[in-house]
Amino acid sequence: MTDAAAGPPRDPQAPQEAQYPQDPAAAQPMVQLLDRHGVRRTHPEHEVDLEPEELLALLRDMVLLRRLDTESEALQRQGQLGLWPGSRGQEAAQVGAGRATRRQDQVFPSYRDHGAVLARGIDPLHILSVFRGVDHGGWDPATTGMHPYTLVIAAQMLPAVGYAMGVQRDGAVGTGDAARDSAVITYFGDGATSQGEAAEALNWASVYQAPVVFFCQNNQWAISEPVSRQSPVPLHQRAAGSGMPAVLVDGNDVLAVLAVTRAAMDRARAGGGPTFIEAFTYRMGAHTTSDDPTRYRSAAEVDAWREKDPIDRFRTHLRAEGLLDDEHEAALAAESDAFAERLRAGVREIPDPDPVSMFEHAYAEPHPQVLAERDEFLAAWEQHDEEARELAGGAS
Amino acid sequence: MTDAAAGPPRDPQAPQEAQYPQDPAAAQPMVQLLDRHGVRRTHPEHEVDLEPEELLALLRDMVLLRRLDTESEALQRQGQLGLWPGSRGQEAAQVGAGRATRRQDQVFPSYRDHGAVLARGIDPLHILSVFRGVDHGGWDPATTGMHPYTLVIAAQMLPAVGYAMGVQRDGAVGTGDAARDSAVITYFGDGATSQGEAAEALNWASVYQAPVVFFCQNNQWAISEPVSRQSPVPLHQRAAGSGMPAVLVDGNDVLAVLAVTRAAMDRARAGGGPTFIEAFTYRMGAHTTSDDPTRYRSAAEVDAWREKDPIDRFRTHLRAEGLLDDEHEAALAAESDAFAERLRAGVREIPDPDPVSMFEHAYAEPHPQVLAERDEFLAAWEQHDEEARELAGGAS
Amino acid sequence: MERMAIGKAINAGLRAAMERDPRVLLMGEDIGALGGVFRVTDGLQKDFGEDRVLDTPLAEAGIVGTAIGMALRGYRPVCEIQFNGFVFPAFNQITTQLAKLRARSRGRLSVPVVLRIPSGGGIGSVEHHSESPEALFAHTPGLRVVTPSSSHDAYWMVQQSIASADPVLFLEPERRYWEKGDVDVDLAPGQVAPLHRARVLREGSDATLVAYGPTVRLALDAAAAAAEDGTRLEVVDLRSISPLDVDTVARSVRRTGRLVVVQEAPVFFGAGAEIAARIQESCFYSLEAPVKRVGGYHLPYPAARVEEHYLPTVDRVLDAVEQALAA
Amino acid sequence: MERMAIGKAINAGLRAAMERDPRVLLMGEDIGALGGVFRVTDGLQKDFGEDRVLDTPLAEAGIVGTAIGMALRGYRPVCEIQFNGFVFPAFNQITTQLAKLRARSRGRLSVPVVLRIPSGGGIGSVEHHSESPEALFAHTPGLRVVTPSSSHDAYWMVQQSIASADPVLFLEPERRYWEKGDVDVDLAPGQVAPLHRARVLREGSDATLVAYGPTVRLALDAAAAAAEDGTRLEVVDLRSISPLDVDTVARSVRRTGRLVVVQEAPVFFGAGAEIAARIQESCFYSLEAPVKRVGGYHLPYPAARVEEHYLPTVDRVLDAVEQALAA
Ligand SMILES: Cc1ncc(C[n+]2csc(CCOP(=O)(O)OP(=O)(O)O)c2C)c(N)n1
Ligand SMILES: Cc1ncc(C[n+]2csc(CCOP(=O)(O)OP(=O)(O)O)c2C)c(N)n1
Ligand SMILES: [Mg+2]
Ligand SMILES: [Mg+2]
Repeated sequence: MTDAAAGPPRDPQAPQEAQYPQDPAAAQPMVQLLDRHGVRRTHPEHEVDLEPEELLALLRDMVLLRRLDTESEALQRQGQLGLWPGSRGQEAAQVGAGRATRRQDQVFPSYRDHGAVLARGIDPLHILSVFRGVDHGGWDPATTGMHPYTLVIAAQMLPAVGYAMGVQRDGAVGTGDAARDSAVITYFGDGATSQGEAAEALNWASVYQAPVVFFCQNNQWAISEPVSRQSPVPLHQRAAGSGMPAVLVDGNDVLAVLAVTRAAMDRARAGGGPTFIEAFTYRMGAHTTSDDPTRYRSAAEVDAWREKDPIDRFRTHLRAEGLLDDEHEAALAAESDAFAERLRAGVREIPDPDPVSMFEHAYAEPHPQVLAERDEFLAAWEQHDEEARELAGGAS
Repeated sequence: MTDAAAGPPRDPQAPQEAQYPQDPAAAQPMVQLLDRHGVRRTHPEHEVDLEPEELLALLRDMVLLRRLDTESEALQRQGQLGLWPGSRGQEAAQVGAGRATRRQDQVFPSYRDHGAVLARGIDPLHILSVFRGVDHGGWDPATTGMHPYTLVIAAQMLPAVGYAMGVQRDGAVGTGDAARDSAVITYFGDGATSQGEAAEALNWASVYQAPVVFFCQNNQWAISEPVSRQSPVPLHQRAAGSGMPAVLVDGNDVLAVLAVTRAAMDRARAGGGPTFIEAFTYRMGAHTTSDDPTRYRSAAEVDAWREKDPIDRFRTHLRAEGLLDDEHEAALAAESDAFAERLRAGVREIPDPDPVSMFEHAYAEPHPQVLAERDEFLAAWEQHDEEARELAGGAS
Repeated sequence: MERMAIGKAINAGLRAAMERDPRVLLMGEDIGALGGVFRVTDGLQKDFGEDRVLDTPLAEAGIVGTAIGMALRGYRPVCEIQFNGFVFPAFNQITTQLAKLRARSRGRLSVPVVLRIPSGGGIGSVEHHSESPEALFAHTPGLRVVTPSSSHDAYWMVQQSIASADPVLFLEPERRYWEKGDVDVDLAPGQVAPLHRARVLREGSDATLVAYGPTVRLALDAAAAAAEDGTRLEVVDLRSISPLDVDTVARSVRRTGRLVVVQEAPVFFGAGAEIAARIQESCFYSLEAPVKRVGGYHLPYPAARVEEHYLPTVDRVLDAVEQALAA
Repeated sequence: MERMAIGKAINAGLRAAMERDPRVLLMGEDIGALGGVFRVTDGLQKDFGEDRVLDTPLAEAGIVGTAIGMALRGYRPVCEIQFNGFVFPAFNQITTQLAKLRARSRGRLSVPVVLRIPSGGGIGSVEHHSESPEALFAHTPGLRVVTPSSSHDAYWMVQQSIASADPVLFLEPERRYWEKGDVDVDLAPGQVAPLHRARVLREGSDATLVAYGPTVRLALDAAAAAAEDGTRLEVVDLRSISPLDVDTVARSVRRTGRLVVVQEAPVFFGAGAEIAARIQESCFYSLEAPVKRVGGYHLPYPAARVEEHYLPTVDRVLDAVEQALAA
């Protein structure tokens, strides 16, 4: 054990030194509870104390999340999905933050935050239905506390702040009642921090002291652009522009992410206002299945990050602590296989939407032009359907 | 003389302490070269050394700028102008910054920066023509190095950055040739710092190290909203979000503003990149002639700031230094009267625009729909003109 | 029956909605102590407090974006955009979020946000204060767009907009804020005309004038002038731009055979185009002359000293009527 | 004559413009090493350097706003907006600055910026990738809006857009990027068709189909199908939305007496409305049937698995033609 009072132990090869070369002095030290070799460190401010089952649950979440990624990529190749934005490499960030929310909290994700979705207990087939092109929304936001994915970069952030202002007005912060006090968390990427709306969101949250946590997954890339193209300084410094406290956390360390996010959510629920979290991580796969990362980044870079794989790190830790054994691994592998099987079978069974359903939800109340268009559509569809049937009949 | 090494002399009643109560520790000390009693202080970093004529020219600029304000308000009351956004109280900020530009520099103002316009040698009647409703643009931007006023809050900032990126590409920075090295300065208010575009502009400038100076006049109010509504922290901290150096300067101290802005422009011209300047000042008048500030701020507040009047302060200083005497004051008063007389006479002579001219500049190249509309307009106009003349003829 | 100016009527309508429903709240720049630049929210912060009447930071994307979030939490935010030319920073939130959240979530999310925008010109203002952006919103599926032309409609339509489960763009005819009219404040909900129903304000048999918002008064003036020459014009106030009450317009055109649409926005790609396209289709055999459009030119709104030449006038409306009658 | 896909033709056009004029530069997200998500800028950063092909921060207002500044300094920036649904964060810069700077300065400022936007749907994509925002830009005075439908036009029109002193929205038909066609790269400037001239692609006497961008191919397919039944359809490719070459369309309609406009954007307040309004006016006595419009519905663009039902199809075009012929 190192001396906590002396500050966090610094691994000389810790990624922050390697990754913020532009202005290392400006970067705050990165919170780590597991060093890159999986050795548990303590931290003077950020700690978690988990039961063995809780630790194993984190591993399970990460393993299933990775499996979701692997299966979905395969499903995309088979034409079952139109597109897949992978989360490989970001499992610790997404699972750690996901596990920091409570039932009554509200989550505003981006489009790659599958771990955040799973953490809300949502059936992953809802995610697949979005990327299969069946649906823009997926799960039910009302019952899950999970807003739909937002594809317009940074556009979910201001609504998240507004939602948090609503929470404030409902008196659901600072009551001390753990089942009532609520917070909002919004996920976004490194690229998103360049959008004006992101800056507005940080500022509003700060002005109104809204109970919202800004969870930035700095995965080093916005499609083909490195984070240095977005900002000359570490991203957690964005928060300084509106005086918001910010934390830099090792995004490949699930314990550190959980600790930091929990603390920020607790602070928000208690009425302490917003926090910015930069989770320093890496997108190990392509941006999406449409992307070709070999055009813009080196295999060496990817290899270097593979060394920091968040699942391997955590697994090593659990093994070293004697919490994980072969039997447990086997059970987890079986669970993962069953999970994958469900995905593969389930995705094929997602029914195609009824075309006429597109007319149903544009407006809550009738819009005569839409109604007229629906009638036209139906008439034409029936007619051409009939023609098609006749044609088919004639041919048979 | 105080000891420069000990840092800038601190007046215990200096405005920054009174005005950033939310987080005084976060505010950097405000650069001052004249204390509020007009006593010259030195500053370890920011200095100017001006000839007596240069000092007197600054006074003259400020006096004429204030006169422009007084006359324009009167002209608006008389119906000669549609609207007037006054600059009273901000003379030191605008004149100090205005005098820091060189011929080859480019200025992107907001809509209240009359001092910046005068500093470019532009006839103030051009400003009046905008607020008379004759013209949206006023002066010739090509020959004056002065972009038109921008009324959409913060919208001039990104174009200013782009212009500076053009300057970079022209190789007009860092050559060491004083007649060639160029920079851009953009003016905006405290309210403008809340706009997403403002944040984008700061970030872009920082990413590309563009030669641009962001000159924020924090006049404490955005119409009826105090600066605390825009930001929980001092505005110069906005720059921290993109790692840009920032300076807080007493905006009612013309020497300090000149020193700080000159240094920033020099740095930009030399290739040192962008700077954010917060000029801490006060809008002594209404937002515009349409505004009623008694609805939202106290007379006591205005009175307190009147004590800090930038012109009085500078005048006291010049008197104390023996640079200003009654004779010079009389000459200045006469110049100011003549200036006012020119404004009054000139504004009435600004010709109303030829209505058909509105069709001339929407497009550089012909647009058939616009041409057709112009023809229709002309035909109808001639017809109705004729009718009106006949009517008038019949009646006479 | 109470007599009040249009601006006051909106104020009274907001007050009534806020009294009725504690979830209604107002957001915008300078809407608190100042009461808004047009004083439309005058006195409301004093009476309902800063938690329900929010002076916001100067950021329109922020206003609309956070209003969406509040609506998702169950509130009914009414946002004031200070002037028509300043809605554009919020365009991304309006088009990609506000307009789509219901469809995107298959009806599971409601975003009952009202955006109040002073609209149109004619007040001798500086740039960006005189525009008529309705077509941009009408072309955006998921939004509703309405505009009152009288105090009575202003009072009721703002309340109906707030009550709507869909997002509504509520365009306020800037140069009519001070025009007074009678408001029947005592109507029962069922007695108020439906929000999206057009209204025939004046009957006539020779031609139909369709107008909305600030041009309704102009159309009525033109009809009065034409009457002096014996031409009887029917005047229809659209009241709603999306949806469009085409039936009411078509019924009128079937009787008059002639149609002139009057708007302040540029004619090119404006509301008149949609109306003309629909009427030439639904009234093909009744139309005795092509549908005419009178409106702004395809130019950025000009400086105040020429705006009278840019905006439609009684003369221009009557010229179009004359052409329609001559065809 | 060279054979290339539309995307490649744009790439070649950009290259030609950059070689000709050192002031031409490209800005956008992922346009450098990646060559853009559609590879339209492939290889250009390698050949022209990072100073002329800028990978920008992820901020569309930033892209357009700084492009304006560069244009003011004498450069000719060509911006890529990655997808149609992502142009909205830049809307304020486009409408209040880009479109107006010339008018505002009485012609003293020029902002020759080109915004390239992949437009339209049909590629099975996720949300916000399939929209057709042309009407919003066409209604904004000060902008020009064009869209090529063939490789030849793509190659030349992008160069003409860059050469224009006015800002041009250059909409690229997303689902046609890979369609190949012949490009006559050796034309002298005077031989290239004017940027804003519509073109009759197929002659016919029974009815006119007007289309632009991605629907041109559809109109041609519909005309081919109709020909099998003996119906001769004329097909006009608009090429330019603002300005509109109404004369070419009117000339055709005067001969055929019937008009169907085909677009991907929602019909309500779309380009078809403006065309219908103008044609019913200029061809009132030649029209034998009302102008028909076929296009997207007034709904947020739906999920990929239903988009084929949202987009106009040959069947829907032929239905409209049939109705026009029956009238
Ligand atoms: C407003 C907007 N502009 C452009 C895009 C296209 N786009 C999709 S993802 C992406 C990169 C996002 O990078 P980042 O924010 O770092 O998130 P990550 O993909 O790394 O999770 C871009 C440019 C978009 N979706 N929205
Ligand atoms: C985008 C936009 N929103 C709203 C307005 C209306 N408006 C004009 S001035 C102003 C306040 C500006 O405050 P600040 O930036 O501090 O500048 P100051 O007027 O104090 O010089 C507002 C809200 C505007 N012009 N542009
Ligand atoms: Mg990223
Ligand atoms: Mg201010």
